[in-house]
Amino acid sequence: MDIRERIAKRVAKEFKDGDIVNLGIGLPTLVANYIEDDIEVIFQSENGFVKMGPAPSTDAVDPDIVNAGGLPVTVLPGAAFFDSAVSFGIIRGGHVDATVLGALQVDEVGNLANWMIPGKMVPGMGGAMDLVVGAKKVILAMEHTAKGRPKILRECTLPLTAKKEVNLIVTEMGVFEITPGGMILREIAPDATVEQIKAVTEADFIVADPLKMMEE
Amino acid sequence: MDIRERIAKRVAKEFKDGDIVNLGIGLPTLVANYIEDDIEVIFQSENGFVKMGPAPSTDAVDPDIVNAGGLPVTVLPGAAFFDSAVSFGIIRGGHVDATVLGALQVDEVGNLANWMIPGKMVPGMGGAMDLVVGAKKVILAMEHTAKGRPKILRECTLPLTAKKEVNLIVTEMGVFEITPGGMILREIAPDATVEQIKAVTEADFIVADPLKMMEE
Amino acid sequence: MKKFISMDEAMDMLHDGMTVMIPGFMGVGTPEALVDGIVKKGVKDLHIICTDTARPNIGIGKLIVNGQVKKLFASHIGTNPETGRMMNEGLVDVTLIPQGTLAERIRAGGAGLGGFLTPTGVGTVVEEGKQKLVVDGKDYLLELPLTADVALIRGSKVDRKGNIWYNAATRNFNTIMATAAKTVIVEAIELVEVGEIDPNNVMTPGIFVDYVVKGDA
Amino acid sequence: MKKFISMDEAMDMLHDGMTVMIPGFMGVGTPEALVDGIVKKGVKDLHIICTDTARPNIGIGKLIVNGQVKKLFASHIGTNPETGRMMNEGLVDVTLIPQGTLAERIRAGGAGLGGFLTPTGVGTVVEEGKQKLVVDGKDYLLELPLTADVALIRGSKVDRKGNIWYNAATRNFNTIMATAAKTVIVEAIELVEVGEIDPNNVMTPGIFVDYVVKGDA
Repeated sequence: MDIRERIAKRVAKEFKDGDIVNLGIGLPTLVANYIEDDIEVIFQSENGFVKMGPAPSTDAVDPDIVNAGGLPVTVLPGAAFFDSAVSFGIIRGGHVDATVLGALQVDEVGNLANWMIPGKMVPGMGGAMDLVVGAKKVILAMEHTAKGRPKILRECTLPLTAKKEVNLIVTEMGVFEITPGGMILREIAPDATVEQIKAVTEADFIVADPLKMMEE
Repeated sequence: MDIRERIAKRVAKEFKDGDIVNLGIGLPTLVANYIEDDIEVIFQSENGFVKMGPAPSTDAVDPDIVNAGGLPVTVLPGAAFFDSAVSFGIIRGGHVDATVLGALQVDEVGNLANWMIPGKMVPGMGGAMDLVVGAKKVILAMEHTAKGRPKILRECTLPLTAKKEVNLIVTEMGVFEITPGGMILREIAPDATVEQIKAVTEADFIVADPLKMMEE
Repeated sequence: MKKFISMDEAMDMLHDGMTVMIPGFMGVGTPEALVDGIVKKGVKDLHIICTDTARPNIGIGKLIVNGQVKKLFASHIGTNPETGRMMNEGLVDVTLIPQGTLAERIRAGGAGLGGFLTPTGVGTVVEEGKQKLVVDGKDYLLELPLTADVALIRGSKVDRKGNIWYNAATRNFNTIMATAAKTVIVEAIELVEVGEIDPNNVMTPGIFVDYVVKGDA
Repeated sequence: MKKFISMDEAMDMLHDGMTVMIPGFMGVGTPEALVDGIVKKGVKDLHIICTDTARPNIGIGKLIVNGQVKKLFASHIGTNPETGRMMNEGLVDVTLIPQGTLAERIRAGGAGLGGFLTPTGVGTVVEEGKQKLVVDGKDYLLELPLTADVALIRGSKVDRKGNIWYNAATRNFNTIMATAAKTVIVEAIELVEVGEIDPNNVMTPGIFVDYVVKGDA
């Protein structure tokens, strides 16, 4: 299993039956492929619907239905469409159980930076700031480092998406929970050691005891 | 023609083709009966629709469609239903061209009191405060006095519905316009004199020159 | 996943002292069977958020007459003389709120807003105790969000996932109240299969609905 | 009363320097024929309010590439590299706004609100220059309403009274933008007779719409 699949598969275990989940573009999108068969997770697309389904076959594309990345998707039975004011009312109003996003940087108190690199990349925050503030649980699905450099920092240096909103970080090396008492390494990947993780993590973290093996 | 019909008929002349109008309960409701045939006036009912039509025959009552007074009405072709948030967005957002309301008291700067008499009658403001603040034009359709006592005052003594929002007052004796320069008697009923109006009007007003005859 | 429950099970969720939102304009759009259930159960000291108290024998009026309401937040009580009488006798604590402000406060509660600025009520008793802000030279009142423990909703058509479609003027406060309470119970006038309501025309997405009770058609 | 007009007549209402709202999410729900009309007419210095600038050859992206936009209010520009390039070269003045805040600001503009309090953006660059209020111990930003001279809307079905029904994910910013501009022009993908859209399912009441143009199906 490659790194991205491992991360997506582990994130998928966070959900329970009936949860309403918003997946960011990129790696987070893969999470939908690993939901257990015995639960129903309702995916929200912030451009205006719930019960998003998989991508259609190329001959069944409906140009009126795209996901938040602009790609063709389908809707499942029981879906509902709405406008952007309602969609972000759902998001900001705490009706989304979890959002899964990528990160440029995250720090040990749960600050997140994932929308711009000054002077380099200014795509805009889109719906990310509302999602991170509004969702009940904020899960980061991200590779542990960027070109070998730590992304889990003592303090974010890039412009923030939101302050102290991140709850869980899932990387290919392990699972961290952000708590008021500090960041805790809860699970470790079978092919990683705590020392290896410390070497590529700038933030301080507590190692849970017992430290669970990250499920694959 | 009785007093109430005269008032309603005169108010009806204020509208032009395509106007969106909200009529209060009581006397204002009668205005709908006098709209000229060659214009279309769209009536909004603040409980959630536009293109309100007349009352149905008793055997055609739909319990799901009532006006803002709780009475059965119909809708005309091209109607649209919406919820109360949208309905008051329409009202407060300036999308209603005119509202026609009754008054307990009104004063020469356009303050209106029409929702409570402390210690006696506290029905609540319902949608009146939003309507008076939001509608582009606020027209009062009211009998000139209450049991012989003036209702058009120097200054309202009852709790206000809104400050300085009234534009036009239509009574059985005449038509007053509220302007930044003062209240102006624009039209006079065929059976009234300026002296008679002054005798039952506490507020100061300017008499327009020429003073038009109030249309019947 | 979406639970169809009996009236008794619905009533098990209501307790003395709860804050309950009930939609309806003069009874139109009010879930009458759920209101009757409350009357029968006899819970007391309720805080009720609604736009009006209808008439003594209709809708929310029945809860007033039955003495189950301690605090009332409404825009109009004039059509139910019992509400005024009980208010004057100190039996019900009434807060009057302009109808548009009431709708917007409920919407804000459901949409995660901390409040909003409205011109409605400026220069009237409504502004008492409220923060006043000036934007672009115009006065506004800061109005705060409203939420509830339970919202009792009335859907003309409801499917097994809790998606709701409202007929005609029954919609009024239903859509917004369904977003602003911890527990949302809908009384279905007509139960339909998933798909019978076009996903485009769903007015309250099922994600807002916790329980569905069959009402009387 | 409701006016069906030609594309040329619609374009006669657009002038240099105007503030124009254009809906659409990555082009989905954008009135492409009206956008093409603007490109053809060549009006300049537009202030555009939209959620994203799509791609260089799609939707609002075309106006960017054609150099017709002076100021841009958007939540995301990353899918159109031209927007970023022109921003960096000082050719377009870009204000980035969180998508939910953008939607709510437009809604506030159409609904007569003076502003609203949102938790989105607290502790980020978004709070720069904004009033911060504390309600119930929580920080909020005061965000102000947005309005426009013209809104260009895309309706999947539009009747002769201007009532609009939107299909699927095309709705996005259409409904709210239709409430927030002095002049509202809708591009009808399909023109239908009055009554074909059930009054219950009308998503933008015709009272908001000034003009209707036939678009391409």
